[in-house]
Amino acid sequence: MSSIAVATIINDDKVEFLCQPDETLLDILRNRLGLMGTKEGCGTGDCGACSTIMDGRVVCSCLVLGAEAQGRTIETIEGMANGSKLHPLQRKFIEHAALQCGICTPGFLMAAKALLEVNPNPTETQIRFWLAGNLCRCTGYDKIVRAVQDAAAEIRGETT
Amino acid sequence: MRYERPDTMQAATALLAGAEAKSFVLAGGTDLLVRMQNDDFEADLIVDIKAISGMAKVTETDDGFVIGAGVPSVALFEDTALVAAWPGVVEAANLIGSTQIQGRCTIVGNLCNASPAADSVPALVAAGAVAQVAGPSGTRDVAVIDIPTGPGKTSLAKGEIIQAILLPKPNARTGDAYLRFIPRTEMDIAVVGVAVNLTLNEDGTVIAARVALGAVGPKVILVDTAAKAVIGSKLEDVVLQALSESCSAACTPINDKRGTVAFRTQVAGVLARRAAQTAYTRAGGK
Amino acid sequence: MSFDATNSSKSFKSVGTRPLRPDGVDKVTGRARYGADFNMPGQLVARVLRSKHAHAKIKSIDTSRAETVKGVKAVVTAADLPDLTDGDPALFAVLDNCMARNKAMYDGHAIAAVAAIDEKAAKAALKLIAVDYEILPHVTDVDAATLPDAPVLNEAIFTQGVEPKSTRPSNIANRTEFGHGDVDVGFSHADSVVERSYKTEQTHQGYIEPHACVANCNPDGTAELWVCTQGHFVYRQVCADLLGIEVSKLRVTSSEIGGGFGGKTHVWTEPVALALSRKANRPVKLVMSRDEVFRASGPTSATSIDVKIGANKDGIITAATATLRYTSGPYADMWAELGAMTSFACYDLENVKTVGLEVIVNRPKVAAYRAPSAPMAAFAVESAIDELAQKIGMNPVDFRIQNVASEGTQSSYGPIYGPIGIGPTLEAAKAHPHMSAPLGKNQGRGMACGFWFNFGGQTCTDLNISADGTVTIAVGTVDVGGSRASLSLIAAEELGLSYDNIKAVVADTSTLGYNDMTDGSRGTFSTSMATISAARNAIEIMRHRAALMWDIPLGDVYWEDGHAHAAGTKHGNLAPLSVKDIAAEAGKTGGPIAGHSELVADGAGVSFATHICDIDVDPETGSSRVVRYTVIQDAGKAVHPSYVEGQYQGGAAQGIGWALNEEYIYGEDGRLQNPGFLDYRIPVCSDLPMIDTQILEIPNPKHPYGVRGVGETSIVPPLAAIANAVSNAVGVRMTHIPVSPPRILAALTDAKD
Amino acid sequence: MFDVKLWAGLQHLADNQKVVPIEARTIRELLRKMENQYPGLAEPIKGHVAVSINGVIYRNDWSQELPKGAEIMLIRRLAGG
Repeated sequence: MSSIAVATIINDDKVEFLCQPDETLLDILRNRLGLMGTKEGCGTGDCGACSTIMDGRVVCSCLVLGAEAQGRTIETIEGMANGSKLHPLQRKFIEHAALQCGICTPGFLMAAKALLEVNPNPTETQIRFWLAGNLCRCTGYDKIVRAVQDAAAEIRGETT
Repeated sequence: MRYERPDTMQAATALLAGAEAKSFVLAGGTDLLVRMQNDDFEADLIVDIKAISGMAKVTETDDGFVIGAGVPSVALFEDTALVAAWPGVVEAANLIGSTQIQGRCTIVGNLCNASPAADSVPALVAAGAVAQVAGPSGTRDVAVIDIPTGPGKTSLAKGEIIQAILLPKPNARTGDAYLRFIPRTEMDIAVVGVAVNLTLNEDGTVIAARVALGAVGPKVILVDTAAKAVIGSKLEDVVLQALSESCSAACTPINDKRGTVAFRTQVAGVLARRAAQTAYTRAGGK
Repeated sequence: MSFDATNSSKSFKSVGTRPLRPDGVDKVTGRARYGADFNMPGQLVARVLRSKHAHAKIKSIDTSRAETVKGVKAVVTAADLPDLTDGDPALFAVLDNCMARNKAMYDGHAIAAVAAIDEKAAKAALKLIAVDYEILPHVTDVDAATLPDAPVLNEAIFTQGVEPKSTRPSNIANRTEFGHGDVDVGFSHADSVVERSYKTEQTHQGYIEPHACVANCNPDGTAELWVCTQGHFVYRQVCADLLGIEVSKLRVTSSEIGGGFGGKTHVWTEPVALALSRKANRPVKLVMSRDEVFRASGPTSATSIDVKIGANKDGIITAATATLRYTSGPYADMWAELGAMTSFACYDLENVKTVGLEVIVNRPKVAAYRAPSAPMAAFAVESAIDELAQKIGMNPVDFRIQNVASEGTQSSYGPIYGPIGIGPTLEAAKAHPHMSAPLGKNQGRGMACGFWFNFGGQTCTDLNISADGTVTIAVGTVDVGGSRASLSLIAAEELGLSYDNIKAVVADTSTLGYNDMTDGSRGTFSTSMATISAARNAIEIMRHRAALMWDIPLGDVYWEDGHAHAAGTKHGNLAPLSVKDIAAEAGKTGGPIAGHSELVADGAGVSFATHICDIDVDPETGSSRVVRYTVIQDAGKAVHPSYVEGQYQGGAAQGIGWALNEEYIYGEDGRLQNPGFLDYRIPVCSDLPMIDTQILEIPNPKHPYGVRGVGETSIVPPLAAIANAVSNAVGVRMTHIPVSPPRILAALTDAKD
Repeated sequence: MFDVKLWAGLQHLADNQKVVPIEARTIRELLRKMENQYPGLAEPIKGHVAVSINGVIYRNDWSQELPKGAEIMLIRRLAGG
């Protein structure tokens, strides 16, 4: 197996890496680029812990080959805050106690960010179905849904 | 293992035709990468077709819609003309997996994976969709129903790639719908799937019908008896009952971790009735 | 040991507020480091070879070809983990489960392991390990395993606890019995009796983070282990015992933990990683795949339970019995016993008898899962209670209130209760608007009660006051759901400081004394006690320091609101000294100021909850949806109410998943059919409604702030609450969990025929 | 003098007694005397026993004093999640 050279943009930075043809984007992020905020819960696209945003769409990075990242734009949890300023979703997740163990949190934040970019005012049902690919075993989802609703309201300028 | 990303369909089919051992086409990757996680997976070649021009586009033509093999399901939903024409096909495609999967998975991949439970396949079959197959010696059109031949198996020859799905322009007063049963509200594989496509005349009588079932046999089933049961009717209760019974009768399911024979058979009939009512309404029936 | 833990009711300034958790920013920015997020220089990658047979004798293992693969640095089998367990059967079971010695006992049982420079080499080596198996007959079903013609899985197991002593090996490892009174007499006084058999399927804790560790054995005999665990001190003890390492030479650091729910109270692969590291003389990282997590780590028991309850026409239960069969996997354990203890704990019964039978099967070794064994027993008992209430024409909440246990009741497992909270949760349920809300067509309402023990146990806290007056607390209980926030609140409360001045960390095993695990709902309960004790010790020192700074007698210094005060007016109205003032002078008054506490937080008490749930059932497909759910539970005192609510909601959600869709499905071949999140169906976001919570605060007399453990009880009632709701919606009694759509539809079809 | 109740799993190690009368001031003394009287109990007492005093369960604190007239019971040390 020969390595493949890949040039991509990750969190606004130009990133180049070499990868094997069977390495996933998740493997690359975690093992080659040190971006370990993206988590592996299953490796088969069933838990959403590895959610990242690729060209504006949220995807499971375990189901993307590293080689496919060529020429793409990728956002991970490490790029979500603007310097020391947390994204409203990040802040609301903490405020609403929307995380317990926190392993699913980066994936939820990526997915929720993608949601609010296409739908700034989602209903509870829309939030629940959009996030159905992100498993959380601690919270029962209640506080996660509330945090997303509250962050959406703040981004729309409706609350503090 | 090699990863190739050819620019042309000729190059892609040539790569596949020339491969010495196992080779795979990569579009959305949502099935292929899952298989790659398996310790027993071995492949010599993966051909990523997304760099080939036209793969990522839905094109509306005089005859209908051409859906490229690289179009993710979510993009179908974003195409308003397609949603208006074939809402059942789009809703079926949008039931595949999570939001994350939606951003990657394709209906061509869903078809080629040849799972009996594929969500989009019954809807495509009910809609009369055609697969445009490219091969080393040119292209050919194949009815979608003739692509899968059994669980995990297709009629595609070595070197062949489905480059697009062709959906016709629906006739006037046509409506389609797809319903599936899953234990949860999301993230499951269909235990039963039913697609219904109806065309009505001006007084609301069904003049054409196609009813297709998924996950109740080794491949998708087109149920002629169900179509016959509804043609000439306005979906009166007794007709719906007949539709329901003919669908249940057409099932040849298995017991497995996802459902029992009895459950699948019974629920196929229930969903057929419900899908038919939705399709009828969408076709303008009252 | 002199710490006085008696509750002294007071008004709180910090406790009961909802500040931001200290690990929040790390966790929303991806910086928090979990089990798989740690690497060491020169680290190898480990993979485990697992049995694909449910039951097989291992005739031989040939690793020679695997060892020749380029990049492979070590291959281990059971031979590399010699038996040092010294006749301790529980420890031997852990060892044999880590690496099969003579027989593979279930699909997924570890047979060998490889450490290599990369995953590719490790995988290639696994394929070259040749295992010669002799396939043996297997049994996975709890009832089938107890039949006379079942294959005997362990010739050395004879049923314990029976008279006369059993003379033939059996898959029933032990029989236990609890109760009091005379049930035969009790049933003779009953006007109505419900007698039914129930079944529940095996479920998994389903934490999203797979087990992961990095092990490093040095040639000088020291070793380190970085691991996601609920109890790093316990892991240290077990690993040291199994590998023959001196306990103090093994340093275990607990990573952030991505969920445990009991499944990370038990070692699975960590001793293997250490053995590989010892053999390869390199650090080794071992991360389980999701498939391995399901096949080879901690599920709960599958059960089969017979219940009989009788009541007179006044609604008094006259007698109750239950026989509970619980699978424990391939080794004897105590899961049925726990079920037998908890089954009738909510009720005041004159005549009660429960029998637990522990059943050996070819399934993975059972581990604790949140209130282990209680949910299944509660399902059976609370279903029968509901049916009996209907039979005698009482509403289910009144019938339960009529028979509820209270202070002075002799519990069904023996002891007499002190003050307990089951009655108040039932009264709250009765008064809750949910109970009287109208139901729609095809909807049903169910309720159920649940009981679980609270643990205390060995606990330490080190509290250090920095020169600027801020405080660090180092605790030894792993934070699984926000306990660093709760414990910071506790320290702030006791010291009279603001929450922001406290920083809590989880210490590793070399920097703090031994702590029991975060299990048995003990994390916040126990460590808050140690933290209060440590803070009081620090306050004592600060009083001394203030006396020195003022040069007045110690007896004239008292502590209030975070300040040392000089008593009375005789010292010339000295301005109170803050923690900051005292800390700033610490170097001149005797050195750094700290408070320590090493204690046993015993006397934790017991915990109760009542749940109400509404379910919508599609009678044509058997599909069901939870449309409303309410949890009512006693917290003693909610330290950080958001995270108490989180425990209630999370436990309810796990119970709902268990009740509706989660189950281990075994094929005829004894292999697990659904080792993944696709077909092991835990609830997804769109499956659930908001989960309402009501926190009752009935102070625990044995905790200074009245705190009770809250972590586990919330998973106990949902199985029964859901089953009762579905039964009420469809008019057919559901007796098999999960009440999945095929089961509901089949029950409806049978009822019609 | 306390009438110490044994859980069923222990009774066969104590001549099938359900209740054993013992004079003791603390849990430690209680357990020591029970071991002396029934050596078969030594093994479970080492690792599997907890003591309930008036319904409050002690798993570790063997220095706990036994209040006059208290209800004492030996129960199984439990596992939790």
